[in-house]
Amino acid sequence: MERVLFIIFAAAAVGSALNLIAQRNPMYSALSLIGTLASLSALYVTLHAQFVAAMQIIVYAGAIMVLFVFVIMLLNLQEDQPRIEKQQWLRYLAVPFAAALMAEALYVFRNVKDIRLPAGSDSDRAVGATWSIGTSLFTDYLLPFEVTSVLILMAIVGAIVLARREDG
Amino acid sequence: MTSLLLEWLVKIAVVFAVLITSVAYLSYMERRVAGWIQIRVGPNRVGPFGLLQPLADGLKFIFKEDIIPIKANKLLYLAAPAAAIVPALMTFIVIPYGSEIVLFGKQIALHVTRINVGLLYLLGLASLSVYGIVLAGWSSNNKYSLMGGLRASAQMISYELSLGMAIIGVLVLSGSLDLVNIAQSQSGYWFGFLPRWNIFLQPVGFIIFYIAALAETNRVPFDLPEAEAELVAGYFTEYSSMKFAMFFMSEYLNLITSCSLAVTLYFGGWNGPGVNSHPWLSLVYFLVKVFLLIFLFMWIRFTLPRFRYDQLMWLGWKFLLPLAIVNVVVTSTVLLLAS
Amino acid sequence: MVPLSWYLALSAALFTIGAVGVIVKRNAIAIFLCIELMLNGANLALVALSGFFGDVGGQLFVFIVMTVAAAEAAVGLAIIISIFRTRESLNVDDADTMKL
Amino acid sequence: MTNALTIIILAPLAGSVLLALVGRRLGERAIGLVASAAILVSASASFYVFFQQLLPLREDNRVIHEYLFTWIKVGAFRSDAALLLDPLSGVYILFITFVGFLIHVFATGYMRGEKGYWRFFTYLNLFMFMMLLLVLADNFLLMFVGWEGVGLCSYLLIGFYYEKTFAGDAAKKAFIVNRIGDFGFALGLMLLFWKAGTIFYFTDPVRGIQGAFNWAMTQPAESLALSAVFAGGMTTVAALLFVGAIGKSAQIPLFVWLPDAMAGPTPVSALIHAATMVTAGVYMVSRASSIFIHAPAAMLIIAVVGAATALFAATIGLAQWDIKKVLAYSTISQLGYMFLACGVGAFTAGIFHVFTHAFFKALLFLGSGSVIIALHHEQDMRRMGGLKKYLPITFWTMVCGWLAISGLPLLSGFFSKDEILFSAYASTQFGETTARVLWAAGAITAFLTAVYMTRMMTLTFFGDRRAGGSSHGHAAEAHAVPHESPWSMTAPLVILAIGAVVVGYFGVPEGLSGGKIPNYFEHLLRPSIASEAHTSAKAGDEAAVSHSLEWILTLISSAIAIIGILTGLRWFKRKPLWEPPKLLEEKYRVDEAYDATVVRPIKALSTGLLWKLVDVRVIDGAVNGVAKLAEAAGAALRHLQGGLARAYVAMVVLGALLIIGYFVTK
Repeated sequence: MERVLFIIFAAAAVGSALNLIAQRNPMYSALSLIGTLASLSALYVTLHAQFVAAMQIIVYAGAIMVLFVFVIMLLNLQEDQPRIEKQQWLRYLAVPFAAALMAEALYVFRNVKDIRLPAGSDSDRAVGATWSIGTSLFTDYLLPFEVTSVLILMAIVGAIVLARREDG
Repeated sequence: MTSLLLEWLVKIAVVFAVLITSVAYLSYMERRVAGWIQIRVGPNRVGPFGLLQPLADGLKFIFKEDIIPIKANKLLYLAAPAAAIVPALMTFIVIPYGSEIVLFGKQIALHVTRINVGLLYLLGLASLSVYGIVLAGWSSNNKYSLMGGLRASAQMISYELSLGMAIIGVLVLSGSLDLVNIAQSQSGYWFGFLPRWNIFLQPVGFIIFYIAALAETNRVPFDLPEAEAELVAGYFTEYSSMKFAMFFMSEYLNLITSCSLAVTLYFGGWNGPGVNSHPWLSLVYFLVKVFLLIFLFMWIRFTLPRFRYDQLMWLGWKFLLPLAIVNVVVTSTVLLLAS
Repeated sequence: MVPLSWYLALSAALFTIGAVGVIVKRNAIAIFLCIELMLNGANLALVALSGFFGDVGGQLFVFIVMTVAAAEAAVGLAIIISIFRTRESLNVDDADTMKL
Repeated sequence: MTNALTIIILAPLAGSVLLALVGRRLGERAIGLVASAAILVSASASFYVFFQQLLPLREDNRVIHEYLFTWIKVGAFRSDAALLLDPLSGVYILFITFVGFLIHVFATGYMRGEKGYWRFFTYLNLFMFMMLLLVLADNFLLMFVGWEGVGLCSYLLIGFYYEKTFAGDAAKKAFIVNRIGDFGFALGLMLLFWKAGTIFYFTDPVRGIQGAFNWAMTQPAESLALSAVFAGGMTTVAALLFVGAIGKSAQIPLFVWLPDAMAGPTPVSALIHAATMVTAGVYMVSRASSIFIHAPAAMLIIAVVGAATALFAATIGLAQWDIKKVLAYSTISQLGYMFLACGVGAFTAGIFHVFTHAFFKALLFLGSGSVIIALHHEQDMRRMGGLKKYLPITFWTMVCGWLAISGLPLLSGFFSKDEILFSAYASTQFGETTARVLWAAGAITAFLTAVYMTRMMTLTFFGDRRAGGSSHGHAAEAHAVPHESPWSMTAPLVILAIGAVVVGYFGVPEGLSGGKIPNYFEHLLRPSIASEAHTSAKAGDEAAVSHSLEWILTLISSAIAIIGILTGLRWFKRKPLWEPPKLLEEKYRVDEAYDATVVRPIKALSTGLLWKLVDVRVIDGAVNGVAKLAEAAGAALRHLQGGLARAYVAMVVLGALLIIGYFVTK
């Protein structure tokens, strides 16, 4: 059962990802990425990480990707016109790179012991539920949390400064 | 296992049927309310009191010509209505519309399913619902549509924040993201007569939630994405026939979901006098409360004028969001001091 | 049961696809999307390990990654908009003023 | 007044800082007032703390500590900013602040109208701070701060007229020559720390510190052999410390800076180069007496150097025409005397001479300053003469100083000099012959001192005026008649003159009264000075013999002084412009010799080897080579930066591949 689910969503994720790089229109690419994100969210649920799964949808799909789509619409680009290709060689470099990267990753993973996924719990306090995330975030991981908030602040200021028109 | 699956399927079918019917009759209701408020008649020819009007409308939608603009991006043009209506339909499954009843000798909980992050599920789907509008606006290859889509996405992103922030107050009080838990936590009375509804603890939160919900559903006074005076019909200018109907339906579905959520979060859900002895009453209470809130929506629609775009942004970012944050801080502080 | 290595392999695949995309794509926004894809590949590994080991830390890192992604999207898209204003193009190969 | 010592130190510093910050905007009166007031506060505090706090203490425990803060603490090394007052430093702060105050007052008149008035008093106050810090420090490192500080202030003040080349040169010379001595001092400190493990003077259980002197007293005395100097023991420490003293106190061979230092304003010469700074070397040697008495070889060196310097400088002093130069060589000579005393173990006698010398030498310098001002910066004695009737106050006060330094009986110089000569004669530790030779050198010096001081007085005040052909003709005509200086200059002269006459009675040698009246000064200092009893000549059983011997020696030195004065008077009254031997006038050509043997070879080495070869070729070559390398590398590597972001990404991926690959295959 779980394997079936995994294969379905993994196929969806990989398919969307391949579509992402295959498409010339950025809007299709963005929508493909949303597909990948949704598939990953489903996979997170199978890993008993409900909260992260929900956040994946709310933050990634609901906010970040909307921003992307928004910008794509704002710039209203048409097809990615074929131009004079400046770095044709990169295209041929990418394939061996990808092969090597994949090979290395799989080589690393070959030793992974296939331990069992702990059984999920309906408890509100199970790992992956909201309570555990919140508790850890505001105790052990408080400093990263605060630093992240500062990062967000910097990003807000930076984005405003960058996107503001000179005359505005 | 099988019976559980069966129970699910039955519940889903029933809820789906009820929702679709409600949507049809909400359009009827809206027109009647409009007529009543504006001192005119409204639909009254088809069937008694015009009650068959929605049926006629539905048939008309089906038989209208389905136009696809030649310059449109066909795939997305077709996908957009689906992207709008699917999340709208999916949201309702976590909303508890009654307590447990006994039917055919079987305990049946009156909610389709129960997720311990139910509220997040709702918010996630709500945030996805923007894609239908955005894609519709973009794929139509029409300036009005594009403007409508842009406005819609900006507006929904902006008000989603206030919405989420307003809900946090309730979350802090009930200590759960499970909507069934939230509804149950509001049973009983204070001082023997005052229902333990969150509206009494979170009045500010409710007002913010309600305003944000208005904006999220793109209803007047927040209907700028489809402002007919400026943008013809906004993102669905180019849509016709059943695809138009799907946008129409998704809007009413969102309306129902928002009001149901408001009832669950702030008005005690299905709770009311006599629920424990007569569980059927819980369903009645829930429907009545939702109906009243929907009526309020309509009342507002035919009472207030539309906002200007900058006013809308001002209200969302500079008034509602800070107010919601203050609400969260105050609630948490009081709770901390009280405990 | 789904073995851990499946998740990790999927994670590696997504990451690799993202990396290829970053090299191959010319549209700045598409490159950004590919970077998000790489981040998600890493996120999957984090969540998988977190789930299998019952440690919530991995999921918290996912949060931080999401935050970084959000910040990056905000700043990156702002940069893209200002590049587009000056160059009328989103092709990263056109933004090459710093070359020899 | 529990922190009186801090006040003593900080008052001049505060004055200096105040003047440095706002002095530029103040008038001359205000500047003088601030500077003098700062020193007055310091002086009052000194007198208070000495008489009210130090003297009432029990004799064997006359020490006041003032701990401010721990300055440096690294491993076993520790140095505090802490002050220490005992009779030795007490005597020093008394005459430093007292004479210093008078000189400040004098300078307010002397410097009137000079450019950089505020700058002068800023430096002067700073100098006072440094000098007091040097004296009051409770460890060697803090003392070294003051030691370097007075060197710095000396540099600044000598070069006060920095627009004149010779002033700048003199300042640099003083600084560099002092650095040579300081180098030895620093080495001595390091060796001391290595040996003793501490640089504090005395053990203080309150702060948990060990004292170097307490350590020294537990060590056996080292041998008299010269080899002990290079053995790396206590003698080496003592010798290195003495190198520092040689530099600071202008002894052979590092005396050359002091005569040139007369380029500074005259109050500076009085304060720094007569009364205070140059006596720092004597202070240091006396302070470290516990170390020196265990290093007889070093003591012998001190005695010989002292005696040689005294005699050597006295002969040069005989042949100078510049009035300040005469006094400068006289100072060197007197410093030699002091070291002679220290060398033979009579530290108290040395300090006593420092004490009396501070008064009469300051007086003589200030008097010469008064003369110089009256003659509009004329320093050549060949153009003086007959000033007695124009400058009566200056003349009579200077007479006191002249007679005191010459050692006329019953004046201050007589007592202190007499005690030194007696100590030298009676010293036993180097053998009788050495003692006699040292004594003879001292006696001849005393005679010469009387002669050249008389010559200076005669040329300046007696006879006829020879000012007519002054080089600055216009000035001579406009101010044909020299006139007496204002009260701010004469009042200090009078006070110092009184001091020059009477301060000797603080330390009347015990022998002169037949042992009935104890030597008060020596008695006072005894706790501060390491038991000189077993090295000094005044061991108890010989007391009776010494007393009669002392009487004889006293008579001899009195006779020497009187004969010297009379000889001088007779000789120079008749032939005031007697041409001295060329060799003396040219100061034995020491500067020229140094120039030929030290300066020029170093210059040649520096230009020829270090500059043209090492610096230009090796160092610059290396620097330029590195730059060229970076440039070449940049030129090669810049092709990597095509400005195309995707190429960079490809490189990043390649790098990631390699790194992961490394860890995978490891």
